[in-house]
Amino acid sequence: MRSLIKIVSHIQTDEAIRFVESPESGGIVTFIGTVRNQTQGKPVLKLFFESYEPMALLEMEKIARQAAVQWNVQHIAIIHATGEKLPGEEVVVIAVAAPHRGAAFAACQYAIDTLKETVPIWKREFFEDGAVWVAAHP
Amino acid sequence: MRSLIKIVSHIQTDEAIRFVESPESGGIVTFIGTVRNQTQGKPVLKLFFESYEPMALLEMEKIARQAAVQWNVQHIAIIHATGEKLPGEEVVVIAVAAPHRGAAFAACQYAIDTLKETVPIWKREFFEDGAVWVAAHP
Amino acid sequence: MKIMFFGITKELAGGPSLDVPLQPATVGELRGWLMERYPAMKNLRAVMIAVNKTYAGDAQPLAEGDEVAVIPPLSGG
Amino acid sequence: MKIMFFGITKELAGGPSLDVPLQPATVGELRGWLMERYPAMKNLRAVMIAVNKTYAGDAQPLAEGDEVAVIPPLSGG
Repeated sequence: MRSLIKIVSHIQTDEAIRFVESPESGGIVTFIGTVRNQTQGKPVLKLFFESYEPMALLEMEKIARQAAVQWNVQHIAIIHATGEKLPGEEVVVIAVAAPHRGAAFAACQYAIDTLKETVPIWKREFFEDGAVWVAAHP
Repeated sequence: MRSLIKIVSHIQTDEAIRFVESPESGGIVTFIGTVRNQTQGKPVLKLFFESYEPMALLEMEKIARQAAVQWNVQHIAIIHATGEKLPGEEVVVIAVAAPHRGAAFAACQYAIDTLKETVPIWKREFFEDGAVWVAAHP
Repeated sequence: MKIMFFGITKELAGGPSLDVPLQPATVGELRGWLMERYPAMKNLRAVMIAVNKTYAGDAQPLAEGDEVAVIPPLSGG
Repeated sequence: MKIMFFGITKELAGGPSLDVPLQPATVGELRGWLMERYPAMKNLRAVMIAVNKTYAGDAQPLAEGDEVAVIPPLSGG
């Protein structure tokens, strides 16, 4: 298995796809997360992402290893952006190549679901009337 | 909903992703099918894809409409290649944008599963010792 | 009535299209005529018939001017 | 012992890191000290502690030189 795990200031979707493509695998599933222009109807001006980078990279590597073991994933790329992001900009891309497409779908969904639960990255949402750290409070 | 439905001689993955991206949607799931370099251990030299194009486009549009109705898909692109394709080359790309990522995963998997079952496209596999129309015989 | 062939059926029929001498009344009748004329088509996993770009059951009537296509097992994607 | 803060805890602590005057014996002891010093952290949905870049339970012992981070609720992706 090849894996590409990165935290960057600007996402290149294509880099993730090219990394996992190979003549040995027949199917690639990707998830791309972008900044939405509203949250529950309230316009979002921008987001700011902060990470605890060395730990975030380790947790992303754990996700890649688990995907390889559980779904026989051949190659996986997990790239997350940090810093300021405007609506429409890409925040995260995950690309998974596997011999069977069902496995590629399952592994890609596992990867994004788990990333949101375990990878130390935080998002601050900026509105016209202020800003909040997302999900911080109950 | 915007939909992009095409049969082309050369796939541009990026075109499908850019088409479905928008500040209104937060998640994009894509499936990319590429030519494998072997089938059950036998080296594949190349593939040839043929379509009944006007009907194939109609069936692809049905898939897009069903995805919109069933999973609230915002935008969808379904692009299939025809003609000669070498190992590693892209054959099909499906990109789906939806408000919730679970829906985007489900709709994208539905789209590729259904494409394989209903869209009139045929694949001929070329080996060193001959060629076969895939799945033609029991 | 003219019918179109694709994929392996194009090879078995020796070309992309054919003028059927009689006008079959239904899809089933056309299917019977095809299987008699091209017995090798019986060995295929399945053969569907599309009428005016839509899959059609054997009971469907055929009219002159219908766009009829012979659809061997699919393998796109 | 030095601890790092991220996200909203960085704001509540008034900076990215802090020297804890006493050496807490366990993660739980550190947590208690933090909640006393920064009561607003009690209002967060959850606060996890990572030791040497791994999530740690309250029972885990702490040693001098450990890399300790305060992890407020995650919101990546």
